Amino acid sequence: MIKKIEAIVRPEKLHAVKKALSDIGIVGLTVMDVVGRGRGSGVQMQWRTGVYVVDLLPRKLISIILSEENVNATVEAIKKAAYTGEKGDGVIFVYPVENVIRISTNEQGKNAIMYQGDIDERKKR
Amino acid sequence: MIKKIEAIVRPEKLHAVKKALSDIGIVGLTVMDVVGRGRGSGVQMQWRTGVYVVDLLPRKLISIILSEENVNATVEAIKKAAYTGEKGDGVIFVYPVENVIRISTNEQGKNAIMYQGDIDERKKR
Amino acid sequence: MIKKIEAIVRPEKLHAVKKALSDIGIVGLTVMDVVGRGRGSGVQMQWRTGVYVVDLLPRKLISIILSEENVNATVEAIKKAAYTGEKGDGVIFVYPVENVIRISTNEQGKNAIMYQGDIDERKKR
Amino acid sequence: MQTHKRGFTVLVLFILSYFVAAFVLNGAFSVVAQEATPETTAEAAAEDAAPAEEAAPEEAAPAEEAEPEPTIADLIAMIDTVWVLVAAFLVFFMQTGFALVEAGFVRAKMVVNILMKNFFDLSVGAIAYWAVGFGLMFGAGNAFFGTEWFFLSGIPEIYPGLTIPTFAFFFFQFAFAATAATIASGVMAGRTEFKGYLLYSLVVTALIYPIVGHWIWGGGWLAELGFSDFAGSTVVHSTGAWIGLIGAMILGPRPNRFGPDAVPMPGHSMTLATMGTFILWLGWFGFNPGSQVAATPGPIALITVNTNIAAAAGAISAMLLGWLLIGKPQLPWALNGALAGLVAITAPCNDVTPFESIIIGALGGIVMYFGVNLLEKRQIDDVVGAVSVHGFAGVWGTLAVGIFGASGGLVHTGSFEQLGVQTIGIFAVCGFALVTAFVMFSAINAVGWLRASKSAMNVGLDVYEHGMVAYPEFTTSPSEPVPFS
Amino acid sequence: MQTHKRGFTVLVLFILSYFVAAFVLNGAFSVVAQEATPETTAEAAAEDAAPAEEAAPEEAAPAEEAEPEPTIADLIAMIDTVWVLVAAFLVFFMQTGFALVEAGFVRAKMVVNILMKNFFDLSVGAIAYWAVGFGLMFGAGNAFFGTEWFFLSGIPEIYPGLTIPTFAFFFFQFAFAATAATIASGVMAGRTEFKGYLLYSLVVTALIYPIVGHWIWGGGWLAELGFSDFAGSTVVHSTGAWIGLIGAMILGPRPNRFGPDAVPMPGHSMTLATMGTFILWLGWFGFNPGSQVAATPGPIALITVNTNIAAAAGAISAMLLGWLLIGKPQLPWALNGALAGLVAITAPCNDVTPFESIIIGALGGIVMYFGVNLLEKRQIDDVVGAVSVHGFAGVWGTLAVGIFGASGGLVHTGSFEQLGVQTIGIFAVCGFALVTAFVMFSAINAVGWLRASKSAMNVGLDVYEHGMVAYPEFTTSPSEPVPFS
Amino acid sequence: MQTHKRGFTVLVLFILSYFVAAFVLNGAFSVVAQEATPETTAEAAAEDAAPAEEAAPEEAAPAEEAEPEPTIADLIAMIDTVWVLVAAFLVFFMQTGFALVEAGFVRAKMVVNILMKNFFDLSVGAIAYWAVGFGLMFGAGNAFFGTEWFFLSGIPEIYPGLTIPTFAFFFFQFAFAATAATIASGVMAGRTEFKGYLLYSLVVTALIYPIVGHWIWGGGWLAELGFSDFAGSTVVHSTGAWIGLIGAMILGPRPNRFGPDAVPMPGHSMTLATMGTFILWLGWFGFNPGSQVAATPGPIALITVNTNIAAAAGAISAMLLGWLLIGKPQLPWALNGALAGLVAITAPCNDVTPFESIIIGALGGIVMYFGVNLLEKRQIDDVVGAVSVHGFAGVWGTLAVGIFGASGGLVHTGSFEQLGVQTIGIFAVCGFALVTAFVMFSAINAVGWLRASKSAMNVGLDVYEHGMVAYPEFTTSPSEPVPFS
Ligand SMILES: Nc1ncnc2c1ncn2[C@@H]1O[C@H](COP(=O)(O)OP(=O)(O)O)[C@@H](O)[C@H]1O
Ligand SMILES: Nc1ncnc2c1ncn2[C@@H]1O[C@H](COP(=O)(O)OP(=O)(O)O)[C@@H](O)[C@H]1O
Ligand SMILES: Nc1ncnc2c1ncn2[C@@H]1O[C@H](COP(=O)(O)OP(=O)(O)O)[C@@H](O)[C@H]1O
Repeated sequence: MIKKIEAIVRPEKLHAVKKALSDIGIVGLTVMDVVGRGRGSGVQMQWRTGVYVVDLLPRKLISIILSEENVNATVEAIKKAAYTGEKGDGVIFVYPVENVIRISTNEQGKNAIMYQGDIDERKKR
Repeated sequence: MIKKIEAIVRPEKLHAVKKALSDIGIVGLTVMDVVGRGRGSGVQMQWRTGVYVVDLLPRKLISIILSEENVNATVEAIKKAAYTGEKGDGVIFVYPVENVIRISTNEQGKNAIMYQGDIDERKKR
Repeated sequence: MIKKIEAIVRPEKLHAVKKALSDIGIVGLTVMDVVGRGRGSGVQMQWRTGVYVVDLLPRKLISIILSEENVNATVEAIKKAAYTGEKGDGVIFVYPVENVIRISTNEQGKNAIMYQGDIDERKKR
Repeated sequence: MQTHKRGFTVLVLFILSYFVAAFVLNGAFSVVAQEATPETTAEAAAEDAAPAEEAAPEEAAPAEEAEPEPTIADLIAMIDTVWVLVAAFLVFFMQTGFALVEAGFVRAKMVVNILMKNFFDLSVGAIAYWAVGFGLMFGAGNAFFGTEWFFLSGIPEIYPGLTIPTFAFFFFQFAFAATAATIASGVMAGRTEFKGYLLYSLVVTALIYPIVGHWIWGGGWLAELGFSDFAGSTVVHSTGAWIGLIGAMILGPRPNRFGPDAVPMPGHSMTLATMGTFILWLGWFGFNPGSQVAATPGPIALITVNTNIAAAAGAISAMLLGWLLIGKPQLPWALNGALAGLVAITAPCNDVTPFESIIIGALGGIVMYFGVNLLEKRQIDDVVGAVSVHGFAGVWGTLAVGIFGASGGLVHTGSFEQLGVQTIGIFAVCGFALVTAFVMFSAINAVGWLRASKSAMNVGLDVYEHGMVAYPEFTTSPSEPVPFS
Repeated sequence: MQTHKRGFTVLVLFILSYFVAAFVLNGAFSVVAQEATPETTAEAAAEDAAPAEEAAPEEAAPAEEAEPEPTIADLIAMIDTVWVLVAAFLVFFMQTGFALVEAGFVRAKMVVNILMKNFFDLSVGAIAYWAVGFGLMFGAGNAFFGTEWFFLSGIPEIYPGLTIPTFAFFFFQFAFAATAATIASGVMAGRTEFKGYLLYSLVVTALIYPIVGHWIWGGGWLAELGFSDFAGSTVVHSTGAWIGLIGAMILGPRPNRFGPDAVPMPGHSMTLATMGTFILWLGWFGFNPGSQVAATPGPIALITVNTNIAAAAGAISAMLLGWLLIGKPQLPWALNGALAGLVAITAPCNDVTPFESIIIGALGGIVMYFGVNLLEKRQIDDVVGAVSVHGFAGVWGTLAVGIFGASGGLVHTGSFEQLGVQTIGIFAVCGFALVTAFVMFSAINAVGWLRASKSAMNVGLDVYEHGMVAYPEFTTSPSEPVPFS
Repeated sequence: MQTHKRGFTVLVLFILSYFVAAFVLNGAFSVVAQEATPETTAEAAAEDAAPAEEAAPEEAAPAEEAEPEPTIADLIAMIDTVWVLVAAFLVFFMQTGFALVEAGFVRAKMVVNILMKNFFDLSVGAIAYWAVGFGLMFGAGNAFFGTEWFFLSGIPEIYPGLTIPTFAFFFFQFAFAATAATIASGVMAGRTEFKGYLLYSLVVTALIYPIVGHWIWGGGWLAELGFSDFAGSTVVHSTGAWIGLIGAMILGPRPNRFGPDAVPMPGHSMTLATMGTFILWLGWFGFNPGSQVAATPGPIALITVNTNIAAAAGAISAMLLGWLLIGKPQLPWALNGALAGLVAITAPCNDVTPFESIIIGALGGIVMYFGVNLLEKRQIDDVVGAVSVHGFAGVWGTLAVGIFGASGGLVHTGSFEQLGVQTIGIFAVCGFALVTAFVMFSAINAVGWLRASKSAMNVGLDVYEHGMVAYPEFTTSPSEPVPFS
């Protein structure tokens, strides 16, 4: 079964998370800029006469499509790399995926998300 | 069961939607900038000699992870706040979610998406 | 049943994919800017004294909510339009969707994702 | 689209009729052709110290021979002309400064529109001030306006009482007129239609500003009274600001600017705003020292020093005040503070010491600060703070002549006379500007060309009025100011 | 990488050999060292009115004593030098204007590349024009090019026929040469390799532009014929534009620019483009009035007024035309219109009235408008519209001398003579520029240094050629212009 | 918040006490009021060629009558004043250039902060240099600092040994002082608190820079020794750079700048950086030729040419070197190379040939290149490369006087004497700057106002210190440089 992990982390942690994922052999990933709100509070800003609160703060959303058996290891790796212990560290969501098709090779399903030297290859060794 | 709501709304409605969600007790959410096409038509633009149509118009995508029992109330709140009645008001999608992990506290599942004074706490009162 | 297709393609292929989708009658879609990593390698960049590799390259993420019966045709259309045969052409993901609500009309489910002259109407003719 | 086409046609007809009427009334063409022909000018110039008309050596040589030896007066004319032209170029450059400050202080979806307005202030002003404005302002006439020199016809070769060609004086003054016009664009940004703005720009540079100018600089009734405004705190800055104020009041605020659903509308680029302020500060070295209209070393050096130090004092005072009252040192306050200091020193710059300039500038910053807060409370939407910067600080600067001025100021002479005259002038100009601007904007409003439609403001004036956006490739989030963290 | 290294080595060798060859041919070093040594210059300067060499009072005092009293002529030299240098600084500043306009009109992924090209136009031009260009252009020689003054060796202290030092004249002319070179960079933006562009820049500032310049300003055959181009509508602007035109034709358009798969390619920043145009307009006050090469009050004041009002007229006419034909008042048309007005008035600016300048400027804007549409139809990809702005409007301006010129123009003298001469000059320069540019670009193309590879254009020249992007932190969507709403 | 309020109060008290102390010590107010009153100045000016005080013809006419005929000396004073003021305006404009270069080279989340710092360099410097700096630098005193002219009290009308008003000379020198102060802001960008920076700025423009200036330009001990630094390679540029160097060392690098977790930190806007460099290049035409402090045609023309060609050579050499060693022609190297060439030519610009200027500029670019790499290796975080541009290239330029200088240089005179003196000066200034800056920064550090907190740097100084962001509407990805493809 194929799953999707979406991790929403602090922008300055992106490098660390990326490195942690590389270390365990997660290669394919997609990142986007989002702003969000969770348990933390906003930031106070000023513009001329007024003070206002920006309650949506910038985060990085990292999304990874992977086999079910790799979900746990990946979640652990992200948790460790993104952790500071303060509010605002972010959340990880797991979703079901029904199919994957790689455009350049026309591979489908699990084959489509295999990469050279990735977590699955490493496990075999 | 945990669900994900994705609402695609007009950029100028973001504030109203955010406020409506706060009002019913939806705290956690993530917003991103997207461009999209639905039933509406595009905008005509010009550059020097040529006229061209931009058919992908900017929208805000608001995504909320929440318990199944709160989906209806949330959808209603969004519908009301984002409504103008004209083409281009947007759409709301609901997806299944398999798990949620909060990084700072390591909570899982429903616990991970509970917030102080949120919709669930309010219901109890 | 309703599905969601997410296609991650080269930015310069966005126009071609959009056209291919129009051609087969896919109207509604949402596009966002992402950066990602797959089987390809990064780009080498320089800043003053240092050389560094940018391994997350810009891609366009196109997301389409559609009926299950149209998934195959749509995937084929995207594959054809986005194809170059080199690494980096991108991937297509398919997810389950539980519900769709259109804000302006309050339509639900399949009705909400019907458009004038779209793939379903064409099929009937 | 249909209405657009019609509006456009009306505008073109209006502009054409403006020219035609003017020509008929003045028999302008023939006169212009006679008077301003370069033959005359060129001959006169030859009497100066002109060495060569062309760069090519061959042609230049013969031309030099029979010329009379240039006199000391010829040389002074040369020096003064170079000085005044350079100063005029600096004032001209202030248009760029205004455009950048205003662009930086509006949201990204309004940038093309505000740039267009600044660009056409200059362009429309160049034609209007040439055709009508300069004559109204400096031509002989009555105590209220001039009645000759339209289309520069009949102008003397050398401007009376000065050493420089009238053309040079005209160009210097044109740059001032454009400045006056451009002030209101910032006040009324983000909601004014482009068509209506073009009309506004025409009327201000052709009529309103020149008439005020005539009163004070053109030998009109305020000049007779002894009103003193060396470089234009009142003539240029306050006039522009009062016009903008009325405009803002008739227009009303931008949607969601005030009230319970108010959203913050921070300017889209602090680099543009800062760059613009730097350029304005630079341009003021043409504005103030250039207003000496002669390269007299002592005064122009003193004025330069005073101008600079007042700007610095204004920046510091406004920044510190904001820090004290809001809790953080804010860039917009600093920028507006420097500008307020500059506006304040504009009237008294030739008649005070550097130390007094610091006081004047610093108070200018403070006046501006409270002015912005006052308008905010009154829910008048002045997008860039120009009413406070140019209006309130301009009033303060004009009063400062009566307080610190070495020749008639309260602290030096103990007499309230000058201060009284200054007050009269301030009220007279303010009243005139408010009334004429009210008439003008009401008229524009009546034809429906003033306030943009609500959907235009939501979508952005850029898309709606100009069919384009300023930064097509950058993802922008117009309604959500995004900090880092 | 390998080929890159080789290309680089070839380029370095080329540049080195250029210098070595030049030195050997001219025995340059020794002559330069002798002639241009500051001792000589400094002595000569002392004969002027120089008060002090250093700011420190102690050192200055003794130096003053035995100097002869300065004469009126010395003073004129001082004034003229100050004027010409200030004008040259303004022209120099136009490089910034060009860089910004071009950067604003290209897409974000090409910005670093176009900035590099503008920056090196200036840098390469500074060396090339010093080494070869100035001598070719102004040195004595034959009717077609000069043959002395290479590396500024043997130049006279004061430029013959003028009052200013040759060094000042040289610097003024250098700024013009850099302008000519920079025009083509905008035409050929977004697809030209940087290596090839460096060669282009070298050849234009060292050879093509100076030869044309010699014909017209250096006493060459067109000057003999009576061809009149006061500040360079043809010499500078058209020359640059024709070279760019050939470049664009040899290069071909950017991918997906024309044809069924065409995508719109709006410039990435309207603020940059507008700021650049403001700066160019300002710089033109050095370009035109400075071309008097002397601070003669009458002419420089008239030229300033004419220059300004023509720019305004061009902006208005092009904007209104676009509004009428496309339906919206567009910023790019306004900007290009002002520039076209400026280019058009460049040749006749000293010989017409302000009213005629309005006509010339307004028609400049219209010529430009149709020019851009013409090239579009011919599928010639001129990224910033420079061929129309500098080429077509330049032709119109050059003809305008023969039509409106007070000294020989059709409407004033009734004679077609001057118009005829102007036409000859236009064709001669156009022909020469097209042919030499064709040879040059074909040669660069032959070694494969002209057109960037398709993948480089997709990825962006910035990443591919320079290993960087202009705005690394901003999310950009290169292929999808995004409006709000 | 609480601590912020306290810090703010301390700062205000500090600034106030600074003024109070100064006033008491100098009995300043009364003296200023007496000496610098415009009455005196205006009278003196009237003895010049002043035609009219006001633009209004009526008032101007009578004033002219009884004046004595202006002499040749009066005219020279006029010309020189115009020249020096224009040059000062250009130097003033360099502040804009510095602000843009530095803003372009930092990340987007630090932009407001760096703009504030540049803006207040100017503002604080204007007050501090007027109050204390100018007196320390140019007032009579001992070999190490001046002891008069504080608050410009007691200054002579005409600056001794020159023809221009002291006010004009003061303003020119103020612009230099602001330049010196602004250099360090770039070195220390992205991690210095704003409060601490204000103090730094005050101390540098009031004390450190003026004392160095006194040694060399104010008749101090290095001037006596024969140390030659025409326009300030050492006085202005190196001084600023050494102060910045110590600052950077005490501050330490930005987080994640070096070490195994280092991330690249490319500047956020190449257009801003390039625009800034163009403006600096332009400003240098005020910096160097203006330092003649008189409009002597020969020297100012030569200096202009030398300045320009050295910049070009620096840009080319640094760009080619980077191309050779890294593989791509890089814009930042080109920009810094031009600046290094300009810094290098600053000291010798009046005493060398254009050919020598090319050599000096080209080597300046190379020195800068290796300097940047050296600091990188030593893990000193110089954000914009200013230590190398202004410090190392400044040293090279100062030495170049001793090598190429026509009056005392090794290659022309064969004597090592000048070179020896230059070396002494370089070490003396470096030593003094390092020691005083060390004391200053250590003191600021001790009160905890120097290095921003880690979270402030993560969030961005803009949000943390100023409660705002530079581009609120643009989505930015601070940690991930994004190329196209
Ligand atoms: N229920 C939710 N639905 C969608 N996004 C969420 C939800 N909860 C949190 N997020 C996202 O996760 C990010 C981090 O959340 P959190 O750790 O609570 O910290 P903070 O609110 O301080 O940022 C938020 O910015 C938001 O983007
Ligand atoms: N079938 C769909 N799949 C994905 N996104 C859609 C779909 N339909 C609509 N959208 C998104 O919802 C937005 C709003 O759609 P709609 O209300 O039809 O108005 P409009 O097309 O005028 O914007 C679109 O811009 C698009 O981003
Ligand atoms: N397993 C994955 N999970 C999430 N996104 C992926 C995954 N694999 C690929 N992608 C996305 O698809 C894009 C294209 O991938 P691919 O075709 O492998 O080429 P490349 O890595 O060269 O870009 C990536 O940039 C990334 O955004």
